[in-house]
Amino acid sequence: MSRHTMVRVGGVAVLLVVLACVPFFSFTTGGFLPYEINSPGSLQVLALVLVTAALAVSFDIVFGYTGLNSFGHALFFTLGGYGFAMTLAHTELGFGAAIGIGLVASAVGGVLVNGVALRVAGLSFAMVTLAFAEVVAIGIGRNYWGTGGEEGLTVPYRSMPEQLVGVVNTRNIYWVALATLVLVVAVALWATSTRLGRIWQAIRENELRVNVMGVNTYLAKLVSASLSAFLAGICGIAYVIVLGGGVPHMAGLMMSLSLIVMVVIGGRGRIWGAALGAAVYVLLEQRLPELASSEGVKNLPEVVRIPLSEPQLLFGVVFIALIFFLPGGIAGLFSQRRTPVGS
Amino acid sequence: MTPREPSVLRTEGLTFRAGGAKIVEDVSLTVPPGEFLGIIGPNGAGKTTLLNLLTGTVRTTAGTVWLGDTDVTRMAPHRRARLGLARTFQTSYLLLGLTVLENVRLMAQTRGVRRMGLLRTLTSTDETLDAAHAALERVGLGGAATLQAGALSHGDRRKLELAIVVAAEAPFVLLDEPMAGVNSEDVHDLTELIRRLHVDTGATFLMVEHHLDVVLGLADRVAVMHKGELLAVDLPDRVTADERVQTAYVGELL
Amino acid sequence: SGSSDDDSSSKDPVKVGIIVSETGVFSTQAKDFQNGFNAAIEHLTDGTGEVDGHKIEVMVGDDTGDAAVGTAKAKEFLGQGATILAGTTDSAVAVAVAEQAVQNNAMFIGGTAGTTAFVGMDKKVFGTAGSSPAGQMIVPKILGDDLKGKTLVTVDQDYAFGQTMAKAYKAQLEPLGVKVVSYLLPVSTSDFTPTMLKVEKDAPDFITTTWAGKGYNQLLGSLDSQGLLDDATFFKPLLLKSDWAPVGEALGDSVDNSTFYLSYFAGATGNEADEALQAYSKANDHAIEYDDAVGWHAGAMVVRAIQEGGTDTEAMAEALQGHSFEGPAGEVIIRAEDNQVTVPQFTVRLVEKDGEWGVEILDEFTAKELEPPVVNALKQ
Amino acid sequence: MDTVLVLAFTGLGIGSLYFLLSSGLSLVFGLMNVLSLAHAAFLTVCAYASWLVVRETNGEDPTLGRLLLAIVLATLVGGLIALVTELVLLRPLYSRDHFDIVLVTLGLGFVLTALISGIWGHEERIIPLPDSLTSTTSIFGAPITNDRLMIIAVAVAVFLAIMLFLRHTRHGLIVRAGVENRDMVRALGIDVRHSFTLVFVLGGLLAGAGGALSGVYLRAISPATGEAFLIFAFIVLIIGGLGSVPGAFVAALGIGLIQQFANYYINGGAGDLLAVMLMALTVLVRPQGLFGREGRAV
Amino acid sequence: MTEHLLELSDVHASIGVSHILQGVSFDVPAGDVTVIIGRNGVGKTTTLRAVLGLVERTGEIRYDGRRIDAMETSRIVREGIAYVPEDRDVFADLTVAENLALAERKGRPHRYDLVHDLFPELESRAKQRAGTLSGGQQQMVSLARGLLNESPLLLIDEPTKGLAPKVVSEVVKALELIKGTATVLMVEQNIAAARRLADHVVIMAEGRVVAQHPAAVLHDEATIREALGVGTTQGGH
Ligand SMILES: Nc1ncnc2c1ncn2[C@@H]1O[C@H](COP(=O)(O)OP(=O)(O)OP(=O)(O)O)[C@@H](O)[C@H]1O
Ligand SMILES: Nc1ncnc2c1ncn2[C@@H]1O[C@H](COP(=O)(O)OP(=O)(O)OP(=O)(O)O)[C@@H](O)[C@H]1O
Ligand SMILES: [Mg+2]
Ligand SMILES: [Mg+2]
Repeated sequence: MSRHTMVRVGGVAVLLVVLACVPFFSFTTGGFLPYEINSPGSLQVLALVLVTAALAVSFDIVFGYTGLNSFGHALFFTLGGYGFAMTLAHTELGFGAAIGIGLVASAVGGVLVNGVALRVAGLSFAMVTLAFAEVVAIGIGRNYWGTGGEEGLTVPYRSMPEQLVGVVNTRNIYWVALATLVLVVAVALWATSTRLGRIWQAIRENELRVNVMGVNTYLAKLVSASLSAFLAGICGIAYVIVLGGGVPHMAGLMMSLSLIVMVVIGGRGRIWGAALGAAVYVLLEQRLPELASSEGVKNLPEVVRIPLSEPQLLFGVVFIALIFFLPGGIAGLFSQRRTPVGS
Repeated sequence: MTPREPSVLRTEGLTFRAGGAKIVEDVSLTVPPGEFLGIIGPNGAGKTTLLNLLTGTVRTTAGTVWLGDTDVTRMAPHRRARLGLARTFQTSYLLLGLTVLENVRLMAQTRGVRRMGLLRTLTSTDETLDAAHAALERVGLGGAATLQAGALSHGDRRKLELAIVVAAEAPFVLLDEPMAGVNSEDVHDLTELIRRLHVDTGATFLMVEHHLDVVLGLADRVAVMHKGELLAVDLPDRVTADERVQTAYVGELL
Repeated sequence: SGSSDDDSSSKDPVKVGIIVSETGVFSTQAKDFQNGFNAAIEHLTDGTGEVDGHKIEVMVGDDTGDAAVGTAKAKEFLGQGATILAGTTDSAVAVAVAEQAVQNNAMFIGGTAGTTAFVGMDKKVFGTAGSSPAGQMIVPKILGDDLKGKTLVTVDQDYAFGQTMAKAYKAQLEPLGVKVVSYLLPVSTSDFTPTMLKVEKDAPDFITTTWAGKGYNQLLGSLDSQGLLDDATFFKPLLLKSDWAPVGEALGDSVDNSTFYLSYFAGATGNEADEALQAYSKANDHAIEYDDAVGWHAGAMVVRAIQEGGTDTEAMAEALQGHSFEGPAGEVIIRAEDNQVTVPQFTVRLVEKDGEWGVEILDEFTAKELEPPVVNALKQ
Repeated sequence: MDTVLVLAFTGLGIGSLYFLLSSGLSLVFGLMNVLSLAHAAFLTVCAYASWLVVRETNGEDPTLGRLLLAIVLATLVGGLIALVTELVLLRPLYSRDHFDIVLVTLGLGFVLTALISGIWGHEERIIPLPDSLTSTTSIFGAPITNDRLMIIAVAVAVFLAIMLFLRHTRHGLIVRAGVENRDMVRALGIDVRHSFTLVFVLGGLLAGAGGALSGVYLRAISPATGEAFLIFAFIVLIIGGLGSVPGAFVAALGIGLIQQFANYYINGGAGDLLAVMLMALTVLVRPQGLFGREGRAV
Repeated sequence: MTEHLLELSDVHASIGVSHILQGVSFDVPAGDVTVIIGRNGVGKTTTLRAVLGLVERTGEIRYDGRRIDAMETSRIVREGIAYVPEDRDVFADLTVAENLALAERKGRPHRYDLVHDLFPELESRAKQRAGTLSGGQQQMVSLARGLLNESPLLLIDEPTKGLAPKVVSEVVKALELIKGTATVLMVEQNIAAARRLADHVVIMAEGRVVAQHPAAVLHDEATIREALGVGTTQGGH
């Protein structure tokens, strides 16, 4: 192992230990998180951050690495989450089976939807995936298929393991979220470092060239998109556990689009960049309203108040600024691996 | 799928039409294993299209393509590539965002890898790496390995195309104007390189090229295309002596 | 939740977490709910904010209309020792927050959310809005006697609330001999013409809708312009005051023979609570809406719960079950069997005076008259 | 017969609206190869602009004249936002990956929509219509509301105008060429910037008209007005063939008709799902869409 | 009329972080053909692109005595410079006719006769999309765009690349015809063609001009071999 790798592995290990120990620390973060860092409120926010980071990482496989502009990633997130929630809410199959069904739903959905959508490329692919995701979002909104409609689908807490119920157990939920992130990142890191991963990257550059090198590019893309969908399904299940139920916004257009924003903010094609982008995004989304409704802000002139009370506005501005001045995202600050070259 | 070593490359009645135009018309061609076949013909004669039909990047309208005993007419490009068909493109077709080395390495790793092999992680001590470096050395791009392919000059891109073919170690090699844009002195070197490749690997070579002296120097036989049809396939000197070739293709030599 | 004996107050404070959509689609309702809530606390504690020595500590959080944010807020407040959570208009958020309360042995008092999920959900979960289907008990009263052979057409949004409503009308009216034809249309419907063609063929005697938000204006407009209201009586619930004018205008001349119903408006009863609410709102420069009463109910329930139960949530909940009290709109009943909260309602006409739209009371119905049957009793 | 006619006209009405909403997208996409994700937000902003005009010019008594003024002004507002967007946000990025431009429009969409809700809130705003638009005209005995007829007429006029623009000016050509190779167009002595700006502004004008007319059609607007149509605009583009304006026209009217008939004869809401299914089918059978050209050159 | 139609002095150019031209200076005498030769990657193409402002450049560039190094590309071209790029750069999505139409510059006669005479293919394929043309046909379109207007200065990058021998000689003949009416600066790898056309030769290496010779040097095998031949295989960057 080279020194460089050792340093990196060591760094990751330390980070993991620190993250795992968060529930044992008790300090405040100066308003970043509500109360002490190990208070249930903070742990809940952190759990959301971790799961969303995992989701962004899963998205980066297809979007950043393979260069496929999927605008409907929320679909697979929803299939996993709702598959899980619906099984618990409508059947007696139990927690384990529900997870299984969620996983199968996202995997099968991933293969089928991408199988169709990959017949077109580029922005058409984006639009087709988006349209498919919208169908599911519409269906959920209209309470088709027992999805609970716009009220969401609460998972009966009696069907959940005791350790995941109640505010006192928020730390367990936090660990579930952390485990999800670790799992997804590990799979993503492994997958992108294989020969197949290298092929995905090559496809992003020039598909025909890769094709005549002897690679079934359709299949390679399908594997990428399906793996990404499957991982999104895992995140969906974790999200439902964290929230205690399926919520319709999981399926919404906003979810898919904000994933793009997260990954681009963090840095396309860099696993930790995607995770970081998502973390920043969710933290702001969760905490900005707090700031906006604080007394100090309420009395500010409108030009300041409106942006603060509409987090989307800030994201939009930051996002545009990043594209202009830091096209590689936050990750681009630390490495030049993907400087785009005009041809 | 069988071939992965030189065998007969054969077409029968190969035809391609698009937009009502006959682009390749009824081409029947047999290339024995290990032969070096030059392909010449006026611009727009259908030479590139013929290569495209062989590699499957264009869909055949009629006719058949065989690699050995295997009918590959309906086979997807990647499957033909796995049978050992490698090619260069007339205008360079590269992975511009990746490094020069990665361009070649991808070819080296794709060759011969079983499906599951795809899940092996890449390491810095990989046999494909040596193969890639060797291929780059061969075309004289050794010093450019870490550059981004997009930063190469036009001529160097042509050489990179060749390096990819070298790394493919393929029994069938199709070259589309490898010398276009290569400076005149390097043309000699590259000609020699191609000659050695052919001799060393014993592969079947098809080369489309407008540098007549290069073609005549390398080819065992030369095929002449004109308006989509195969005019003649013959020994180089006999082809150049042909009246029709003279008027339609060579014209007045500079 | 630690206790501090040396505090100025002799007893433990009670922490109440209010979760509302201060930003997002329902931001106006959030202000109303809070205003009503604060008015009730102030009035019922004589301005002390204390009940029997228990200080009511209110924490307010913005759920932004997002269940994820709402849940995090709920956990935050519960983690801080809140024993009561209250609020919110967005059903998805409300259900998720209620779920958190249940899991953590806290009490939940819902806001304006239209969901029926709270009824019978748990001992400690209460609605306040008298939401559907309880709200629909008024319908047969509007329709009058001798309903045999009459036809009612309902047009609703195809999502959980609309679907519940459609079912409720059928269950309620078909036994009375009314033929109920329900149309459920996508929330995004922008053109009602095809539906109107069908409605015309149904030749209804009555038409109603609970359509809210996008599209209702169009719906009412096409009811009028297709001439459907010439032969049929139209009725519908009224919500925010800002809707009164558009509703009135969209209906054209048909507005005069249409009936509306609502649960509260300023000055509806003139009772003590009504007066107090108006006074408080005036002092705070707040324009009263129907859901100010909802907030008042929540405040009154909190005060009552503490009076009887102190800080013990079991006792608090028990104190509310079977309780009734006088709110700004009249007597509110909390049924013991399923925690169904029923509120009084008014039928009104919309009238325009000097360019302003207001209401004229036709009839009042007490909560007792409007109590729905028990469908989902609490598991004891 | 009446029913069929009414359905056909309402179908054409909504189809025309779909066309107005997607024509700008289609034009900008077809020529500039930019999928403007800010288009929906442009629509919303322009819808609000028309509402403001109506309100400020005393909306109590809506007259056709005022409404038309509102539509015209909103259209201009659309052009203006597009102009500013192109000059400030897009122009510096043409030399970069096309997708970066798509991303910037995504960000802009976020900003504009949030700005609207920040300023005017999430509630619906009503656009009062004059009686002349809400009353009906009898066509072969079927009563058709006049606003539908107006929207259909505008859609046809817009379609013809776009076709004229493409056929009889060089701008379309310049922009198409510029997307492929901007440097080469400049090297032919053409200042591509004007043409790009012009086309994007045209897209903005179309968004403006679309936004104002969707206000007329829906009679009420909210910050979500544009977004609600985005999905249908996409479906129209895919089915019609990306970048083909005639394709968008045919697909938009087709989808509008199919939707109305499905909603009537199958059940309310079936139309939406059917539209998505049609899109999936198109992708499977004819990926380039009805009027799209097969695969761009490699 | 100055003696030199185009003058470059100490021109530097960079692409991204690579400093590619490192002080290029030479003159292009009016009315003559100047040919740039050099190994692959030494910066020949970049030199032409620098003149046109298609790459970031510094230094002094004069056309007909006027500074053009701060001008926008399309302005420079309208001054009367035509460009035939190395990679053909036809607009694949447009038809042949549309490609040519875009090249038409206002206020100048358009020499469709000349172009169609030279490449009859282009007339018969006017409606074909340029992306579907063969490599050589695309080269013809590219050349035709450059020749369409009567431009006083032509910048041509490897015009004969990919053309069949017969067409090469026709192109050379056409350029010989034009020689009387216009000044030409071209990059050419085909030494035979260069010999026929060149009046002056500029030899480049590693981002610099190493020598400027009269055309006769092209017959001097040794110099040519030194300029183009053996040694390091890697171009400068
Ligand atoms: N879609 C099409 N419609 C009409 N003609 C086409 C189409 N596609 C290709 N062609 C024509 O087919 C012919 C064959 O092209 P091809 O690229 O095979 O020629 P080539 O022999 O390689 O020529 P070159 O030496 O110039 O590269 C050309 O004349 C081209 O214009
Ligand atoms: N986009 C780029 N980024 C970085 N370096 C580049 C880029 N494009 C070209 N270069 C470098 O600039 C140098 C000069 O390139 P140029 O194309 O001018 O060479 P040339 O003399 O025309 O070569 P050829 O004969 O191969 O066409 C080359 O070394 C090349 O590697
Ligand atoms: Mg060719
Ligand atoms: Mg060059």
